[in-house]
Amino acid sequence: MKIQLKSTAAIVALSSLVAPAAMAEETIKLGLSVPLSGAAAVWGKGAEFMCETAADEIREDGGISVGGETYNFACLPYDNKYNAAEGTKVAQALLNREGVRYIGGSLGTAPVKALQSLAERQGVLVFTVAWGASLKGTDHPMTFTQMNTPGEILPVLLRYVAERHPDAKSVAMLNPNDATGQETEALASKVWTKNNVDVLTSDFYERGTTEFQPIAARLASMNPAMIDLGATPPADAGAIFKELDVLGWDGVKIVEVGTGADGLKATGGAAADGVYMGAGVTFDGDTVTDHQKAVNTRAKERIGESLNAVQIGFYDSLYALKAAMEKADSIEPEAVADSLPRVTFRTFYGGEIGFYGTNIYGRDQQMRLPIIVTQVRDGQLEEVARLIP
Amino acid sequence: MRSETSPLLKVEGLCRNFGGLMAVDTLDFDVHAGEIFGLIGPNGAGKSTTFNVISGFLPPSGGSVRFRGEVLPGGKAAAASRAGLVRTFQHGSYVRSMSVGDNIRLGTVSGTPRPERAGRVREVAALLGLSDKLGETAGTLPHGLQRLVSIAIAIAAQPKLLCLDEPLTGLNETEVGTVLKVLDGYRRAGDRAILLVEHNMKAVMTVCDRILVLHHGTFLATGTPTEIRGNDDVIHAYLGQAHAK
Amino acid sequence: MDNKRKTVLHWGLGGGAAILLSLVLTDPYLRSVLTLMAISALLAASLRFVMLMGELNFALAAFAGLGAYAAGYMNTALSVPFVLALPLAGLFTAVASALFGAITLRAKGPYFLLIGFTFTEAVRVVYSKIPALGGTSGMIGIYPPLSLDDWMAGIVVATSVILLLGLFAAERSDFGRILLAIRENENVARSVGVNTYLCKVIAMSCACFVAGVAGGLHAFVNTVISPGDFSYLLAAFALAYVKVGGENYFLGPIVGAVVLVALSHYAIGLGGSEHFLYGGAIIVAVLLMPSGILGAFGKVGPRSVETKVRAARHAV
Amino acid sequence: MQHVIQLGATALQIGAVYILFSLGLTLIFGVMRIVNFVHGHIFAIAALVVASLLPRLVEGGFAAPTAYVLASLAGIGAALGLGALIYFFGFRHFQRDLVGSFILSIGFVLMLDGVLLSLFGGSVRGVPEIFPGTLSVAGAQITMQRLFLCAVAFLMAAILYWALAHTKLGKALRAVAYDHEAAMMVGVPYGRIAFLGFLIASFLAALAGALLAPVTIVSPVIGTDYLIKGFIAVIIGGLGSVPGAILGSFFVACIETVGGYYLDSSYASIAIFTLVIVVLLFWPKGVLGRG
Repeated sequence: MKIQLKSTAAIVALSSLVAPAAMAEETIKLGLSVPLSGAAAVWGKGAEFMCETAADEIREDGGISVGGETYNFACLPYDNKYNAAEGTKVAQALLNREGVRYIGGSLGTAPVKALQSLAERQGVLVFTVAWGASLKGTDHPMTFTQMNTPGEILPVLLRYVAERHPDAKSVAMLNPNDATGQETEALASKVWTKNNVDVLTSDFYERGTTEFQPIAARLASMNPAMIDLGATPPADAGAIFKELDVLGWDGVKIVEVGTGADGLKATGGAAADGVYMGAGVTFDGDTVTDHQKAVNTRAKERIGESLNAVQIGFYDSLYALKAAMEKADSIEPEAVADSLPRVTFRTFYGGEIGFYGTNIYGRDQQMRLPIIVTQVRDGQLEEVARLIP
Repeated sequence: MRSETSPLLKVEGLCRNFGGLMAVDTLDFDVHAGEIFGLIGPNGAGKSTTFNVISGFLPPSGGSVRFRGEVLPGGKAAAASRAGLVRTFQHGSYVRSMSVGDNIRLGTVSGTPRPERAGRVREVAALLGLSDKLGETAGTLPHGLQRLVSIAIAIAAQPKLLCLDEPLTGLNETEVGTVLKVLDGYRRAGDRAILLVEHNMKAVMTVCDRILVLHHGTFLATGTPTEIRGNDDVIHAYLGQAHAK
Repeated sequence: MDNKRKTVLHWGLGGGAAILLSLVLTDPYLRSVLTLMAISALLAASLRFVMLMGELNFALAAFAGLGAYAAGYMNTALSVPFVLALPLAGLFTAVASALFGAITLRAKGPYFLLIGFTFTEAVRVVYSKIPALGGTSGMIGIYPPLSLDDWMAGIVVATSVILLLGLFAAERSDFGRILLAIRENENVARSVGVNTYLCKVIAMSCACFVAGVAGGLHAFVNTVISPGDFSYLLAAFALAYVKVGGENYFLGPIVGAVVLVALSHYAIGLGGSEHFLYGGAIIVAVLLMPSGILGAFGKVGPRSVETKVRAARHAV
Repeated sequence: MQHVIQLGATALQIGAVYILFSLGLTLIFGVMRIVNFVHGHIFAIAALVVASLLPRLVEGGFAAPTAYVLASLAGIGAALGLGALIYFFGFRHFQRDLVGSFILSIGFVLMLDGVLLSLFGGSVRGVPEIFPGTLSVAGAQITMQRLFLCAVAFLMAAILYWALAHTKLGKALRAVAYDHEAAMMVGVPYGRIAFLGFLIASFLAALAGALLAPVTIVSPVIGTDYLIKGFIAVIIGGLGSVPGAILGSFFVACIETVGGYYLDSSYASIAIFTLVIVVLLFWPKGVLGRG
């Protein structure tokens, strides 16, 4: 016990030493709570990259001017390992050790819940891409969502698909057995029914699964006109479509919250053709700006794949914060949170947007991002419809 | 005199086979209070199997083991021990990493009330001459003392029938003398007995009251050491080999 | 007697100082680190308790999870107050682990270890399938009473000290001697009338009571729990605490927990490199300090011989 | 009927990989009495090397099958190198020490998690098709690639089975697994045999990785899924038993396939775990485990 005490004292002293030295006064630290290890590490790494990209751009543009002073952002990415316990550790480290007062972005429903409960007590402003509906609403006045969630995407996407394929009247659904999967499934089955499509089955599978043959066999045996893989990550979805292809199933393919074509093509090959996605971002075609292309090229070098909507959220949040801080002329989180719903800012997707969501969530906490319906055609992701809500 | 009291241990028609091999075949014998009963036989005669079945470490294939009038449930070592039948093992039955005192205390945990355990440990240690070794780690003691610790654990459990599996192996003559003296003293308490499996013929012949000879899992002969020494079958099967050496 | 008094003195000083530290620390971050150290030490001590009888309880993560979910469910759905929910969570876990042990302790060594590993992963899937437990996104709002908020670090540390004291007493008792005998020579224990199977189940159950309470504390401290919190890594880390601290010493898991938790808090700022650093620490500790930090610093005591004996046995 | 054939074919294909994987686990346990959690990472590194080299080789002008063989050789080589490193700097000192070797393997697992992630990145890699085409058996569809995978897996299992019974090394491995002290007494060089056993086991895992790379999702965390399934297979079959590993692998593959087809796949994984407990109730040492 004596030893414990000594070590504790030593560690306590040590941890205060090793904490990065206080930065220059004009820096605003943005904490990021993202997975940097494990299966979702690539999302976290991309998020870190996008946060840094936006911070660099803002610095080069002359920073944020509040009260005559110029401030700049610095990104502090911490690994939340996609679970609540690590999320708590990250929250403690960011809020209580680093003294962070803004969360530039956070990923993963469970760790974000852990972060949110601590952040709200301390009046810290939180941006998140997490989809849990319970994270939003009037109970959480300091939380803002930096990405489209199923609530925004599904009604648009599914109506579009139903209209394009009027003969397809049945769907089989599959989702990963996690928070996003469960949220997506609950909403999607409602929306399909509303569009007069019959839901034949709605299954879940464990994340980390690598053998999709049995799953594909089950889906194909229902003989559905459409297969909706909901929140299934692109790589898993590709593998499933490939197995379905082998089994001879041919119908309308949807990955509702599919975020990118790279993973889909990597595992699905030609079987990925025709897949509709609701959160995909394309970097080919005429509408893509040079800026988008350049950032995406650098991202590919850094993280190995094309940017997706999750990661782009970590770019947009910085411009939103900049706008709100300048409008409020303050760097106090409460004041910034107050002015956020009333500002517009330049999004990575192009154009000036603001916040909305009072109808659904009771307050304007959702970025008014365009909902882009994309489809894989001849191995390329193409934008087939864009709707700005 | 012996036939007047009922036997402490009565083994009737005991059988144990391993697959097709009959290790012990319809064995009968009894052990009475106050005696040291030797169980001998050449290697592979079935001594260990008999020992294991009696002490509940192996269930019997047939027959029964009656102890103090009650039939012991087969294959329940702890139950046999609590009934008063405690055994040791051939290859050191003590815990290497524990002190001698803690080792002996192990023997007291299931039968002695907690307040009396410490006293019992000291008593047994004194009996076996281990009093000044109580604090030492058993694994670091010389071999002879380790054997004594094994016996001490068993004695601490206050058995009515103490079953010793080759307790003298590897001991020098002085140590053998100590152990034999302890065994002799233990038997003298009257209501207790010792069942001894041992290779050291000289010791067996000195200390045992009666001896049973096993050969290929079956009964060969029984009697006092003098009777056994003069038994032609035994000399032929067993002692003959020993004498030839 | 002198030894006993010294032990009592050590516990009084050490435990008292730890509790005092938890009360005087005002920095919320350091307090959170201290509570995590205390909970981790509990888990590691629980793991080591089962190791006394020679088994690796890799189901530890599952039982910590059961404790956390039991405490969380009682608190959020049944409004059981904090002071009651905590011991009840421990009891629930103890009963569940006794059932689990009754089945699995018929197997030994690697079987017991691996079955614990798979059980952990299975239980996680089960949580995610129960909406009442919050599914995969986890259970939120597990708050201790507001009046206790400032005292939580003290409560966690005090509870840990009490439970550790309980484990210490059990280890030094005849029951502890039986467990050690079971590990090294189960036949000896059986030969003196000990029902070793029952003892194993009881030991497992006691250890898991501690793990269950630790899980409950985890739930109340974090206020949010998710199935991902209780993956096999939790048991792996607990094992690391035990091994790095020194498995032959009662203080081993505590020292290991303090050192490694501090290290992991430092490493958390390194992003994805945390695993690298953590794994490296374990490898170095295991290869260069086989009897842990305490062993390396040459702590002398009756147990130091054990290491030598064990090493000798493995060399054969 | 078509369902039954399709399910049977699927179970056979999945089982084939589990066999390769769990044979290695059971071999290492048999010879060294250690539980090797690094096995999954040895598997993963082979798959990762194949997945990252293959596209480059194909782009470099090699024909797909040639490129695949080259990439596989590199992958297996890398995995064997890793295996040898881990053996020499780690497990060599922890033979027959279940707890010590286990914690060491956890240390390696954590470290390799970090290493693989930083070497290969977290993103998923696509592997071009090597053997195009599908085979239709009574209405059931099997891709040529899977068929190839299956054939190699069974061939390797058969070779191992034969080699254990008939070659000098195989006999030595079995002798060591059965009673290492007795084996050493009759002159079996334990240290060398243990190392060879470890390498053979690593080779099997690496081969499984190389075979799976073209048909599955290759990411740095791919090993864990197989590790869990592999452990379940060897618990069911009995640690250290080669026929046990084969039996257990099929058992897991069948439940996964049938359960995934009739239930939903996350319930199938709960079913697998439940069945392990049931098996353990009746056979505490696995169905074919020894005492």
